[in-house]
Amino acid sequence: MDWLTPEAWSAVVLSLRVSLTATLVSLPLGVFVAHALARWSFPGKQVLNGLVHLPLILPPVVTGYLLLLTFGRQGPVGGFLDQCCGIVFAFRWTGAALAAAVMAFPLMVRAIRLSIEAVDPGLEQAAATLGASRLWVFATVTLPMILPGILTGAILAFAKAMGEFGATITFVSNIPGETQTLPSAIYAFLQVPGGEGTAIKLVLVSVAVAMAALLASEVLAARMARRLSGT
Amino acid sequence: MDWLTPEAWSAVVLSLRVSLTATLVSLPLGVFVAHALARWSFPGKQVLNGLVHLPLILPPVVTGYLLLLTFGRQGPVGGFLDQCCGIVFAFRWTGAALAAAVMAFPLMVRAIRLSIEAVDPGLEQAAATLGASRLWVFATVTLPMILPGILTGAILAFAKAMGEFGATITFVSNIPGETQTLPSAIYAFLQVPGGEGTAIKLVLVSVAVAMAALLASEVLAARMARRLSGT
Amino acid sequence: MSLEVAVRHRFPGFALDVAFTAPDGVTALFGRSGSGKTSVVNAVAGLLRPDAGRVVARGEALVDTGARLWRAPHRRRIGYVFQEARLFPHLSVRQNLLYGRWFARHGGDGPEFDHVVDLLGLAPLLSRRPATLSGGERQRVSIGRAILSRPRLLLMDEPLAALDEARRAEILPYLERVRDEAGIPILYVSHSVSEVARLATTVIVLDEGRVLRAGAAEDVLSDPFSAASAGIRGVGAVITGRIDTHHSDGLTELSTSSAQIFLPRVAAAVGAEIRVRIEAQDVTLSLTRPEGISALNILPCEITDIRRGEGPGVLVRLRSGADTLLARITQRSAERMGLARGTACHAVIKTVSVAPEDIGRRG
Amino acid sequence: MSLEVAVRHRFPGFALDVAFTAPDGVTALFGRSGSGKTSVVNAVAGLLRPDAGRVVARGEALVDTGARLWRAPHRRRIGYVFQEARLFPHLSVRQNLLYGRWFARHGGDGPEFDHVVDLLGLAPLLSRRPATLSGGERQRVSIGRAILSRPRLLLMDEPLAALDEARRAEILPYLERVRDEAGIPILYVSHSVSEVARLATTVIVLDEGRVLRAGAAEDVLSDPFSAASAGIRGVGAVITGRIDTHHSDGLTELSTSSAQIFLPRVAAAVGAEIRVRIEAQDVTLSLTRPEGISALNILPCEITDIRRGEGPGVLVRLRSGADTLLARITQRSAERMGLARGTACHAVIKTVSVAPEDIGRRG
Amino acid sequence: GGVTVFAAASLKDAMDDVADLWAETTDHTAKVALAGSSTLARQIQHGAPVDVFISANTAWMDRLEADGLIVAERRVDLLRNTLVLVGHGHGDDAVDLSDPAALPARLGDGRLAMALVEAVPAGIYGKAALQSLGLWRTLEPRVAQADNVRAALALVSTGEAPLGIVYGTDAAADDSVSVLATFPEDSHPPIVYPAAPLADSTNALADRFVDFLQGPEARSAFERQGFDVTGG
Ligand SMILES: Nc1ncnc2c1ncn2[C@@H]1O[C@H](COP(=O)(O)OP(=O)(O)OP(=O)(O)O)[C@@H](O)[C@H]1O
Ligand SMILES: Nc1ncnc2c1ncn2[C@@H]1O[C@H](COP(=O)(O)OP(=O)(O)OP(=O)(O)O)[C@@H](O)[C@H]1O
Ligand code: MOO
Ligand SMILES: [Mg+2]
Ligand SMILES: [Mg+2]
Repeated sequence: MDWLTPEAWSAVVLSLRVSLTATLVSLPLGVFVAHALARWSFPGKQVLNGLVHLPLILPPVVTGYLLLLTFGRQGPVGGFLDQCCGIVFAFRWTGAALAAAVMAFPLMVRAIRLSIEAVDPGLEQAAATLGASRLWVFATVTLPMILPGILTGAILAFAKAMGEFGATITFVSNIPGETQTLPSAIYAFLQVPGGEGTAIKLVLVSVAVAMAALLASEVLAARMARRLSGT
Repeated sequence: MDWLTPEAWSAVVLSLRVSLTATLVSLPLGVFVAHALARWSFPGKQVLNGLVHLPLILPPVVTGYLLLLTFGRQGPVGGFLDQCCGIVFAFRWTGAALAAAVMAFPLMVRAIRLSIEAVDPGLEQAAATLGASRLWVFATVTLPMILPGILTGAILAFAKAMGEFGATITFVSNIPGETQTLPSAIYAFLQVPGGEGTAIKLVLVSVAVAMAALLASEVLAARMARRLSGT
Repeated sequence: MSLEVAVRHRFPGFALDVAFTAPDGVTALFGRSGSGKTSVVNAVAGLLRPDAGRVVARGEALVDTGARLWRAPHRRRIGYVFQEARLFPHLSVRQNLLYGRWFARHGGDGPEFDHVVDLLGLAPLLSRRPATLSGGERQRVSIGRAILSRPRLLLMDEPLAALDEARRAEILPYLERVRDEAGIPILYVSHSVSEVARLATTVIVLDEGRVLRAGAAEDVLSDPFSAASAGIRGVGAVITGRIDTHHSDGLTELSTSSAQIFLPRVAAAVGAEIRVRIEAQDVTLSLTRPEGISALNILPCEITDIRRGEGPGVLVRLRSGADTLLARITQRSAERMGLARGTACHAVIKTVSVAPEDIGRRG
Repeated sequence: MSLEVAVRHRFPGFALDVAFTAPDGVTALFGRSGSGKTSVVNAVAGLLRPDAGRVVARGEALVDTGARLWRAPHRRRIGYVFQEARLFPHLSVRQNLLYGRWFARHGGDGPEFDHVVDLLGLAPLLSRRPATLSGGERQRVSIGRAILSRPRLLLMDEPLAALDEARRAEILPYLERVRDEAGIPILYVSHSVSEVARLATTVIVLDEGRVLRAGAAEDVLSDPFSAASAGIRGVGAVITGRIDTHHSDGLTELSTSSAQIFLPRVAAAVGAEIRVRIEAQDVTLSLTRPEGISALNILPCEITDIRRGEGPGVLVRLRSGADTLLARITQRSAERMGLARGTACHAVIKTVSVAPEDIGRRG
Repeated sequence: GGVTVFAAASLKDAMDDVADLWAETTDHTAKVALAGSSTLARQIQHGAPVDVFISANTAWMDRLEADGLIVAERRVDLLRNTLVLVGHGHGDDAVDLSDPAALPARLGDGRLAMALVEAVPAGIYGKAALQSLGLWRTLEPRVAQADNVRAALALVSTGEAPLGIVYGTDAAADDSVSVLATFPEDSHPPIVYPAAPLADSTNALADRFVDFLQGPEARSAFERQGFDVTGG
């Protein structure tokens, strides 16, 4: 397809990979944190809550910079992960995924938490009387009932990841084929006079992908709702 | 307080004003759109849904650019609003609020929509049998029951508005005292060598404000939950 | 013609096809679990949009799929006591009770708040929220909420199921008054024969989504077959009488078409016509007029029919003056006593076996 | 010693302070709406953490606030039929029913799935989801779910309230079998005297959060005062007898300590000991042995006590052999017949007035 | 009254000083809005209420001039900057840019931090310089592009990238990097910051401010930040 340059295409593919990875990998943690915030009480709960929201509050550039300081190869966590397990984020697509995941995390957690809070505790109690431990109650009652919330959280995270720019470029910069996501490419084209044409093409690709995901999630959610209402 | 320069202070104040305005003004629309998406079916529903999510998907710079094209003084909507009602967004703090509201809108709508979907339709039916029209059912049953969702939506929107940078600076630029929000100020300080110190101070202010709002919302939400569980 | 219902609706795996006419007063919907009672009530309330059908209340069409007419639930002025309470969790008990008042701008004073609260024993709960109420408390609030909304038609889906018998005995006369004084027709779902016998003018028996039997309460409840299929054990007949005297020992004397009978004090004025339901199993038959026996009521009768009922019993239909009585006795007794159609005998009925909830004013 | 309960808990506006011991078999919790029944059950289930107290089931402490002991609900192996069903909306009926099985890895076969499904009439519903079930259907699934979880203790909070009488009559014998065969103690909340009289070995009457009366079912249900305060109208006594013969006309002949009596066919073997509850209002007293009367059961008695009950009635306590009987008659009759303590008389009881649900095997 | 100035973000410190000086000497205020040159230029295209524009490159100023949005005859090349190679930390030997092997060797398998090479001025200049030195082909796969010069510098100062190409002004102010080489002036197009009053501005102060920018007070402010003041 010569409608887009090969470089642009590789940005599209990379963005998809980054967004999907960011969403899927952070989902379990998101569910866990949302559950903790919704149902448990523990010291430091408000600190955790604040931490989760931080990427929403901070300008993306600052988040990116903090990521660089923490997860860069010279950073405490980044250095440790590199040495112990060979996990490197700096200048890798994994770093872009990390940045996207961090930026999307507050949205994901909030959506999931909201659905957890809407689950009738009476049903969880019923499951407990039937012999289900807290973990099983969660897995067999709470989790299936919050699927719409998880779906919402995931789709918000995916969309956010598709559009994330500031933190990503600050953290992993823009290496074509490795860390150049769609938004970085779009940004670059917008910086030069006359670059709007290509930028718009990329924007359209990005929108098309996200809209497809959105539509799919709506269909899925409708099916879930229908199952619950029993028809 | 000479801990911050007057210019920085004015950015703090402006950011607060912008974020509060963006949140409060868009809230009714957010509730309306969320209700439409959750409970009605109409042609073009998926288009509306997509539109709402667009600012999440697009890189903020693109959103800002589109706002500039649409709501700028030369844009179709901006020009019309200017002539008919004297409402100007371009390069005004109102424009910053518009940008923040647009960027935060998908978060707000999603949270509210999720809570609307969790309301038992049986209760709405009960209200209808007691004589409440659709509007009254919404006002007296649905709305009070989704307050936690509205609160979540509002706090997400506020936090997002406090951190919004890309769309804002692209749409209304970075004019001190008029459109220079906290994130724009932070950005400016980060552009020059040695500006990190001031930038960090501003980041701290921003975080403090947002955390205070977050904490307040948690307290409020807990009180609501306690009221519903009747203790 | 108070309420005409004719609805057809298909659920996956269940078909509803019901038509009946309910005159003024209380119409009871009877039927086994899953027979379609709630579905019918929902169709009247406008919560179920039937595939086809017509519902007309007091001459006004609420639905008419033929004429593409559909009146929204909130414009039907109904009071609906749901099978599962459905209280508003964000409102206090008081606010729940007053909810319908808000929208009841139309004339008529309606019942008094304080009175309903007293009757349902809700005074100590007014400032509480539904989440902390017990099952029965919730149900009582739900009844109050429906009544206080000044409805033109009351729909009650097992309103007393969660209540103890003493509480039922307090609420029943009130529902009777609602029926009589306010003249509000009531569609009443219940599994309790005594409730139904006391309140209902008309009984509709549903079975698997169809009307099995419909008619005057007296007739339907006296028919052992329709009653049994509705899951009713307490077959009985309803006789009418006029109050003669209220005695000082707590008894009320009544003249029926055949004899004077005594009942526990009836809350109605001398001269009032009342309906008394007498369960077939409470009637003992005697060939001679028994003496030295504690039962006060002995009615001379003639046997008009004997049918085998379920189990080892036979159901004896008796004429006593203008009234019909039913007696359920063992086949063994019937044979031993040589009972047959036309046999003259005496029906012995204990005064106390007529429970207060089986006595109602003629509705 | 099957279940010891002693709990104290304060809700705003309501104080629970209850202590009782429930032997094996069925223990019924009686009491008016809001008297604290569900709260007690919740404390046993571990859903209410009492301010202070101890719950010991079969020798094993579930809570002991003194010893800071707390066993989590899922480790209590209870089957709880909630007052409001609480089915899992995301699971099919079949999955709801099997939910507890998942976690019941401990020995014992437990009841058979197919059997429970048949009994509760759930076969056509197995693939449905709870949202589309009728009220009674939901309740039945909830009962099945609890029973199928192979509990060591069953808690049932008005399990049959939403069911028609025919369905109740089917389920009751099954609960009886659960009680007897599986030997599972049951804590049973119900407003229905006949249910309780049939099932319960022990009755606890609650009033405003305290135990008003506790004891053997026979004793408590025969006591008009405790019963009345629990909102019970149907006062009665329980007599025991041994089955002699099953007659071909559908009657079962029984020998009690004073006479032979006839009942509708009892589902128990010849020689079995059974309990029969006879409602006080179903007993007619006669000074002479009546003849030519349809009632088959005539027991010679002696009056041991006469008390004024509520209303115009008196409650007569009778000794008939080793059994106690209660008769409720009008004061007027008592005076007219000159009844007094020590008077010899005959208790006349119609066979058919003993409802099947009032006959139970000795639990 | 006062002037509103759109200035490339990299001029922040200098423009802060200039604005203060302007206020002192004229009793008028100067509001300086800082953002990327492209952002500012586009806003000017859409009617931003601004009096003076200072761009970080000529491309956007040329575009505005072609659109007739600036007063072309008053356009000046205000400042110049140098392009340098920086390394993380201190004590490293200088890199000889004339040796085509030196820079790649020093880089090793590390990354060379630059601003976006197709989009952001500092990156465009850097790419041109590397091309003219014959190093671009070798180094291109190793380049990490940041969205602005400061972000590129941050990559070097945190040590994430061993080397980077930034403006001389940026390098001078950052303690955790050292200048390893300065790119020859002829290896890239002149690094020029043009300034001009805007055609749409009715503010009489606009011209005065452009003059002021070239005056001695502003000149010393710019020089303090390490700029090369060429205009005037
Ligand atoms: N969380 C609570 N806060 C305040 N009061 C409460 C709370 N929970 C229960 N109560 C009160 O405690 C009393 C006992 O409640 P409980 O549910 O045990 O009653 P119950 O005997 O089961 O009644 P019912 O037959 O109506 O179901 C009720 O008056 C109820 O309102
Ligand atoms: N949405 C639905 N989809 C499929 N079946 C349904 C649906 N709604 C109701 N039914 C079925 O229709 C039948 C009638 O339901 P309905 O609620 O009217 O019964 P009911 O007579 O009120 O019973 P109960 O006494 O148990 O409350 C039931 O078998 C029920 O399962
Ligand atoms: O902010 Mo600039 O346009 O990279 O100097
Ligand atoms: Mg029903
Ligand atoms: Mg209860």
